[in-house]
Amino acid sequence: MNTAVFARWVGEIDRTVRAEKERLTRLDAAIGDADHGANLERGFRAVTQALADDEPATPGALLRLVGSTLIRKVGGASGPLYGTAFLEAGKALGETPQVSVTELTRALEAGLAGIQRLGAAVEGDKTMVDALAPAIRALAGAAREGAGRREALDAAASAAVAGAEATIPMLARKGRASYLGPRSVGHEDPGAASAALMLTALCTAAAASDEPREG
Amino acid sequence: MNTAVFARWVGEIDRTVRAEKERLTRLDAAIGDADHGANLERGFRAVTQALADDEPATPGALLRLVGSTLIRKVGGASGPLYGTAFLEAGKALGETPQVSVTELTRALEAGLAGIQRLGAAVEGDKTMVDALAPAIRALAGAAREGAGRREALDAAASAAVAGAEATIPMLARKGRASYLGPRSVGHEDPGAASAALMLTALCTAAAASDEPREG
Amino acid sequence: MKKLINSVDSVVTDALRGLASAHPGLRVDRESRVVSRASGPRAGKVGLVSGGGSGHEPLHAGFVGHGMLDAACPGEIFTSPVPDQMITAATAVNGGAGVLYIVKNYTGDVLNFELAAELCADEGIEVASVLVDDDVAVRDSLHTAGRRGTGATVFVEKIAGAAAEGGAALPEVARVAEEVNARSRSFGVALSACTTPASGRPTFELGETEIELGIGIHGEPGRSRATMRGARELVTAVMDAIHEDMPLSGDVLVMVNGMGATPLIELYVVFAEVAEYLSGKGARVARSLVGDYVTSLDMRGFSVTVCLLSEELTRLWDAPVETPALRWGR
Amino acid sequence: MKKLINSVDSVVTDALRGLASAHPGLRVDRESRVVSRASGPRAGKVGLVSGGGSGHEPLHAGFVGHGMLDAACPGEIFTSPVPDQMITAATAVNGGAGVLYIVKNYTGDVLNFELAAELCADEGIEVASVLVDDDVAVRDSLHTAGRRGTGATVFVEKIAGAAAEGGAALPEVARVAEEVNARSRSFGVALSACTTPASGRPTFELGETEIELGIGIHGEPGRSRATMRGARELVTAVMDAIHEDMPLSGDVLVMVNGMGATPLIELYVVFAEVAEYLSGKGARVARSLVGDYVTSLDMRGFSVTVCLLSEELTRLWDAPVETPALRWGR
Ligand SMILES: Nc1ncnc2c1ncn2[C@@H]1O[C@H](COP(=O)(O)OP(=O)(O)O)[C@@H](O)[C@H]1O
Ligand SMILES: Nc1ncnc2c1ncn2[C@@H]1O[C@H](COP(=O)(O)OP(=O)(O)O)[C@@H](O)[C@H]1O
Ligand SMILES: [Mg+2]
Ligand SMILES: [Mg+2]
Ligand SMILES: [Mg+2]
Ligand SMILES: [Mg+2]
Repeated sequence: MNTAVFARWVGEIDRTVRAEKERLTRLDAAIGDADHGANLERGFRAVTQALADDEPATPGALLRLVGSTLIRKVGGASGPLYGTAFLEAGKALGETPQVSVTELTRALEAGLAGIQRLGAAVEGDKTMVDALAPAIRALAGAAREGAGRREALDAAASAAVAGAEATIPMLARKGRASYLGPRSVGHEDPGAASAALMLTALCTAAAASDEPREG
Repeated sequence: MNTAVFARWVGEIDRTVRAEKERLTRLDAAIGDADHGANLERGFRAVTQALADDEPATPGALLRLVGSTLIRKVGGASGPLYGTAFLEAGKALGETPQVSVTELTRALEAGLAGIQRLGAAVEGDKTMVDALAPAIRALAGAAREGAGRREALDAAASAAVAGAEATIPMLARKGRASYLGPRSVGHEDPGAASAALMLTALCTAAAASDEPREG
Repeated sequence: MKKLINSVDSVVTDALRGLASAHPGLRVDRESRVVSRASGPRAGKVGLVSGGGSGHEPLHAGFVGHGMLDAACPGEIFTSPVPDQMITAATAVNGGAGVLYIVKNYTGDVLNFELAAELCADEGIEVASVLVDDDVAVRDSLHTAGRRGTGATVFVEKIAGAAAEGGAALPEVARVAEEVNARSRSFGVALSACTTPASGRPTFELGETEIELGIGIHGEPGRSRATMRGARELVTAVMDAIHEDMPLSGDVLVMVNGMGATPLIELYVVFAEVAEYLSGKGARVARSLVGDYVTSLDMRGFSVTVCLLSEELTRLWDAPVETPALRWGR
Repeated sequence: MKKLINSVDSVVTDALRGLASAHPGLRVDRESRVVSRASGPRAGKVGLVSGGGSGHEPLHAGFVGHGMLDAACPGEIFTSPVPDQMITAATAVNGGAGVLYIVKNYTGDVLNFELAAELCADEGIEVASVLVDDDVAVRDSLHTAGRRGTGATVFVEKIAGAAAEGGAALPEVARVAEEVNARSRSFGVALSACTTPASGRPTFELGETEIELGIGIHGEPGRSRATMRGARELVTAVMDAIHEDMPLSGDVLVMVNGMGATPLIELYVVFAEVAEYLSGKGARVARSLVGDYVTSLDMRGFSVTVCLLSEELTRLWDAPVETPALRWGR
């Protein structure tokens, strides 16, 4: 996947985050403070602006710009967490112009590691980690079994969506939702939901890039 | 009418004010500040207490005690106004032990004069005056035509009730309702309503005293 | 109706208990319902007394202290206090230089303070009274109750208080108080009505986009109903009403006052627009207050009060004040 | 949703405009969203910086000034600020004696301040951080986000501010701040939820007789739902939760804090009961605050914060302070 695919990915995240803003905010209102939708919308608006201002040459540079922009513009818990994730992923990619599924997997693993270093959340704590971790495992697994990029990304996205839904019965141990104790049970974690959106966006972007270009 | 009848009257006002508290408050909420019911309830609770503490010997003394108690306990516009009215009426009665309809009329006229001296309201300003003035005229008229006490008081009460209802279309020129300007139209004035209650209470008290005592 | 109270009848006395334990600088007489300075009267100083219905906190008890009021008489909620309170207060604060009653122009307040003033005179206490009537929402006329006293009360109490603290004689303190009132105008807006404990329901109902323009401080409906709009537009309507009545120019003292349930962040948004409006008129915000000073229980909304400053008034405004709700210089 | 705003996106910047025109003592940088003292940094004085989501006014910008904060970083509503703001603030207030970050314990605030502190270190600014986590409604554990920082933030900012103003070095100021936090506990109650401009609807719905016990300051639901009761009973529940966690005795500093839409008269009723509860435990209200200090937009309700005073803390509490929201001694 080249820089254009990653640019498409970010554009797709920007689009879906705006489309799903209400839902993310509603999820956050139930067990948080009702700003997750607004936070991500603000963040990816800034990201889109940043990508327009200087077009990064490589996928790695692009993801690093996404990360630093999110850290600078979002705030809250998700800002530093998603920001660090994109930053670390970008660092992992270095300056390679073309990213294989295996490289992508390693990059996302680095991103997840960054999130866990900062937030100390493990799977089952009812956070974005519960969507990201299974997604990355699925991606790695599919790659190992020699699946094509398309199936690998589909597997990752489905795993992320399933992981997000799996947060519903969980009792939150990290983030604001943890203040609710038992009352956090029965609600989907907003960050897990947005993480699922991002991986779905990656599929969409990659698929779109597969389509034969006109001319 | 002897002191007992006036004591009965005050007791009857206390009862009806408590019974009608909600309505008076609702009327005051519409064009005032929603406290007229509470004000009068507080006032006549104190009056009942005062009458229990020292039993005044004459109708005049009783009304003066009612007046001073209302002034001391009610506050708001209605406190000084009703208080002064009872005070002036009591003064007009002097120390006579028995009060004729004519004497009562003069006393009430003195009371109304006190209200108008203090509040400078004239008929048509949408105040208690619009219930009291026609009531006293009716009382005087009935007396002049030699009507019995019973009919005279009935006439006064009906005139007061009619006078209160007549405030509905009026535009308020005195009291809080005047702040509403045209928006005060279409609502009954709470003070006019409470004044009508008081004159109705007078009828009831007098009627009760007419009934043949057992034994 | 959910309220943090023990019972409808005990709200005022319970609040006075809290006031007493929160503010050692105040003497709170719950029996006669008078709040005065713990330090007592100062010989030769004019005593300042105000009062009115409760539900407008911090007005008036929150303004008792050095440089402002000597005593406040809290009535029942939205009900003016009774003459007994005012007489007790006057007696308690009289330092021999006489007492000034600061009265908001409402029939009830006026009548009760009048009766009190008469009785004080009988008892040989020299009393002067000043009426505050700054609310431009009310069309004034000889035949009506006149304009309501609202936000300007804070300005009058602070500035007259400074004059009295400075040793001015009763006529002079009264003159200053009247001048502040004469140079001040207010206008209020409600986003929602308030609920008195006694009635238990809102004094009026507003739809999702309805507001009341020209409200007073007793939950009464305003001059007219309008549809909600952005802060800037709303402020323009409010300030136009004030400017129309008293052309705005020069150095002004401005208060953007919350009605009791308005978030402070919104009051600052309003203040920003008020400041821009004023500079548009060539006036300058020389002094200001932003917050809840003259409230109406749990009403949502705000009022703006503007006072055209003079050098004298600015100096008196800046003088030290030490009360629960207003404090600087000491 | 009726709010006094121009647009959902401009609330914070519009409010900052208002803050700037209302308080000449503040320098308001709307570009980088930093509010600092107009007087600038003082050489050799430790700089105090705090910040957090907006919607809690007067926290934090209302506490910038002599004897308290040097700068505040307002984030979006209920969203912690970003590292850039915190770095700009630290740079602006650094008088060469280092900077203390006062951080309310929320994942977002903690992470952003951490990132900022790292970057400050890279730039050679000595930064220490203190976490405020006083809310006993949250059951603490190693595996959770820990307790929320709420009312005690005001105590920490005031007392650490006095220490810094007095010339204490960074480690000493941090020590005092940590001690205040260690000696303080809070518990909050909501009668109604708040509505963020972004979401436009209340963060939760309460019935006519329902309340939330143990709420935080971001409109999140509390520890449990309960039925409304009288002020005394309610206060007993609140104070029991605090007393259970930190036995109350000796001289205490108490704050009865309104959540943003609670009438002051009700807060005084609550304070009366809090004072009685404390004396029942043999504790004494030595110092107190009653009013809106750490709010949650238009939430109706209150929180109580108690700090066990020492002679040192009392002296620092009494030291002069001059900020928009807290002022005495000058
Ligand atoms: N310690 C943590 N580790 C990983 N993710 C976290 C952590 N704390 C919070 N999150 C994620 O952040 C999301 C909330 O983000 P957001 O609402 O934007 O920030 P805030 O909670 O500061 O308002 C949560 O739903 C959760 O998925
Ligand atoms: N100037 C006046 N003259 C006569 N009656 C008046 C005057 N002002 C007010 N009132 C009467 O007082 C009533 C209101 O009484 P109340 O609600 O107890 O006092 P307040 O208006 O101070 O709350 C009005 O309905 C009106 O009838
Ligand atoms: Mg959130
Ligand atoms: Mg009334
Ligand atoms: Mg009244
Ligand atoms: Mg947030």
